[in-house]
Amino acid sequence: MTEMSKIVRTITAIAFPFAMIYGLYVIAHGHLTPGGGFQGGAVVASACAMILVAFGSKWTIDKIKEKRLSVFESVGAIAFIGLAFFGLIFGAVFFNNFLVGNDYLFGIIPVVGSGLADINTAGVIPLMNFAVGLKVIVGLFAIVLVMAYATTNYKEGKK
Amino acid sequence: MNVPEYTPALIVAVPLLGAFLTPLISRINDKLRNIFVILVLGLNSLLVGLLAFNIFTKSTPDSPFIYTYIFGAKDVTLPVVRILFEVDAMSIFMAIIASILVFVAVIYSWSFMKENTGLDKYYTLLLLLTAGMLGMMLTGDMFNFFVFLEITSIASCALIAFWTNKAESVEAAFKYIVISAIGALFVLFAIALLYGQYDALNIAVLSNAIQYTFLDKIALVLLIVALAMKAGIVPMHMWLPDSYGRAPSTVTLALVGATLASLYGVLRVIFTLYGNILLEPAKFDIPVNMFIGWLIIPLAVISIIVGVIMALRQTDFKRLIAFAAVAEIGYMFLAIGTGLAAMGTAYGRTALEGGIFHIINDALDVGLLFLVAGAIYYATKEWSLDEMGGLARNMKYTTIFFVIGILAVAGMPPFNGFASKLLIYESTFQLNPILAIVAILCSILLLAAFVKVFHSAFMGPKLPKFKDVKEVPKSMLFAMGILVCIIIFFGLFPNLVLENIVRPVADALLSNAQYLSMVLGGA
Amino acid sequence: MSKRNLAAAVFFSIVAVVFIFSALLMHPFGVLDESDMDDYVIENTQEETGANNGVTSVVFDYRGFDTLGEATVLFTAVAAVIMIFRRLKND
Amino acid sequence: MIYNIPYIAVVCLILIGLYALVFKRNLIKMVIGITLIESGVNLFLITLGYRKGSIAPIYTSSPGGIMALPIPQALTLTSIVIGVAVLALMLSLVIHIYRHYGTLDVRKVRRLKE
Repeated sequence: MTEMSKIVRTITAIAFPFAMIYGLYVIAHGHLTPGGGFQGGAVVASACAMILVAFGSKWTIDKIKEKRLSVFESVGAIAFIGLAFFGLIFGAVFFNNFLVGNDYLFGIIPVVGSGLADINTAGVIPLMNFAVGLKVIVGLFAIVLVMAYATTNYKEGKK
Repeated sequence: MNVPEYTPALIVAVPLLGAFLTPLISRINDKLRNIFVILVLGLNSLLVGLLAFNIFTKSTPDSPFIYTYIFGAKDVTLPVVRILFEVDAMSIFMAIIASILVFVAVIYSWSFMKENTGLDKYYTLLLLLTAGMLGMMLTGDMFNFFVFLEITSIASCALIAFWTNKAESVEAAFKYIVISAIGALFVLFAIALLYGQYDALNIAVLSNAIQYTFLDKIALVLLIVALAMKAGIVPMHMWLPDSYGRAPSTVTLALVGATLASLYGVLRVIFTLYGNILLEPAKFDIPVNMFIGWLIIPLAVISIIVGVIMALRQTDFKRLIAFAAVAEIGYMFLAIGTGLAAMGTAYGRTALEGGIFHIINDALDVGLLFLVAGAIYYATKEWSLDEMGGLARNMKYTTIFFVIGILAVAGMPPFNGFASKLLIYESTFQLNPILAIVAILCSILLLAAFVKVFHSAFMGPKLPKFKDVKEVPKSMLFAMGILVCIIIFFGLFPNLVLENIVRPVADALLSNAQYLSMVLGGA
Repeated sequence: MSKRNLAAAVFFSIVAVVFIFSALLMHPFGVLDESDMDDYVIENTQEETGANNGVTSVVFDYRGFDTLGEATVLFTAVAAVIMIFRRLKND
Repeated sequence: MIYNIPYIAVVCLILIGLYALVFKRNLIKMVIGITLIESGVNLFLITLGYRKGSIAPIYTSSPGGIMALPIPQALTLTSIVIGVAVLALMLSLVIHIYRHYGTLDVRKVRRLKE
């Protein structure tokens, strides 16, 4: 993908932080409002894809290599499966929600019924949301970036 | 000997964790990564072996032992919300096959794939494929089965396309992913139909609730069609020779496992999910089992015939073996169909035992042949049979392994294929003699096809261009040696295997009532 | 009409009939036959998982293993795409 | 049978996708067909979870009342992500096929025969 005009680049640079913040909000509030790691991750990844479209794949791949993205993705996946293993260690069962019920970290049980709840609830669910969110952001962006870079390189007659 | 109760979860989680760690480790050192992958798969095979030992010793003919593991909670709640792993003898039997195949493949890769780039992704995908296959085999939840089916198909599709500079590999991979995507979506639609009616996803719960309404019939047909398509039965078999023939040999070995995992899906759907209503009369007073059985048998026979005839015409080594694999899958389906059509009789059970025994024999024999083909490619860089000749002099061990492989595939006496094929012939003869005759004739023709290969590739004068051909490296010989040892062991003591492994598996498949009570009894 | 088209048409019409029948035979839209499993989730999501969002509690707690599989699928796809577009030796 | 219209819409979506898959000769159109089938199946899953007059299964400031089924929504989420993965893989294979063959016509992409 080649670079687009200056207007597009400026607008993208302005819009990018808003899209990013919105995506992070969706990830962080996954256990309270509609959304979660996948949805928020998709929002952030599309913000990154917007950058890619506006600034061109060569500029983007100079800023961030796909190898580094791949490492981040591994980290997200390991965090997720690690939380599952922590369930095995602390709660005796794989994928146990071992944090629920304690009183400090994400452990508060909300009042049954409707009502606004605290963000400090739901045990491991918010942590898993973050792990999955990281994975989805990096994963989707890596797919788009690699495909865009490969196709532009080809067009320049490198065959 | 007892294993920790979380072993089934570890069997899937260990290769997954290994796959997530592989990209990180391969940044340090390539050799370290290879050792790490072999260690992970070795640990995994060990876990599978321990669990298998546990299950086979605890199973008795009257009450097959089922290992249940609940994700996320200590006890089963009713209704069953959480995902359950339900590991019975059948699941663990297939898991043994898969882990043997992948373990051998990864040892073989050490030398075979050394020349390639992108090996970190190769090993990652191989581990993911293993996790997917094992997940399909151990899970007791329909939707979880679908998820692992997708992992398996995406990973194997990517591995088929590993040699991206070859147009044929990419084309084969595209065919495979289209077939897989359609199959998986059909499976998902069938799951949705069942979910919409019974509001359950657990196999045992669904099996308990199924009424055999019209929607259930549609779901059954969709599930069987989709999974049989992925197992490579004839009307939809064309992807199989393409992808088997164009993937690296190690990947082909893993693909054999993936195909057998789909076959396991067919067995699980028919015998467990729809197990409660198999003997009930459906349309025109024909019981359901006869219906499905006679639906499968013609397809199986056509698979055998097409596979053998196409194998006779091939000049490409790996495609020839791939068509032989189609024929072998036909034998398995023939046995399953016979077992269904004659359910409840003694020979129906024999057929089922023959079919189950043939699953592992086929995996080992066909796998060995693919490895031999890979070894020849490694030495000569040649797939076409017309170009080969006189290799026996330079590659002694490979030649011996090849001879063992073809005799085993064709079902010649001292090897393992004989025992299982004999059971299949025996039982199909009692159902319908023509079927048995066709099966025997095709087996002989298959031997003829392989004798042709043997003659043109290994016999004859030494060709000048293969003057410098050397025997393949030790790690590849060792990998083939593992398979040969198991083949010879199974061939020499078929009764031992039949008594201790195949019989519990057949018990597990046929005793549906126990499956339900074992899984749901704790609740 | 070529042979491929004919086969495709037969396949298409069989599948079409099957799917249309299943659509007509489904339970009426919005009126459920069974909902035990989901009612259990709705009733217990706050006590058992502490999450206010039922869907998230299913995704990450009750069916967390599915989500691991799903994350793995994405991981596989990324690995696959990077592998397919990797640089080959003779490039 | 007016109450079955959502299911009929699902089937229409699946059949359009299937039509594109089996009758179109362009690889990209085949990929679009698969994606359409997948959205049909996802729509079907979501449709199964609806109860008349229900609200979303979220307790945060909920007005109260019966809730829609949460599990089909979770399943759909999983299935969408799987669809994205398959789509990415298929498109990258199509790009490679175009590089090798110079065409997207399925009749010409046929080096593998017999």
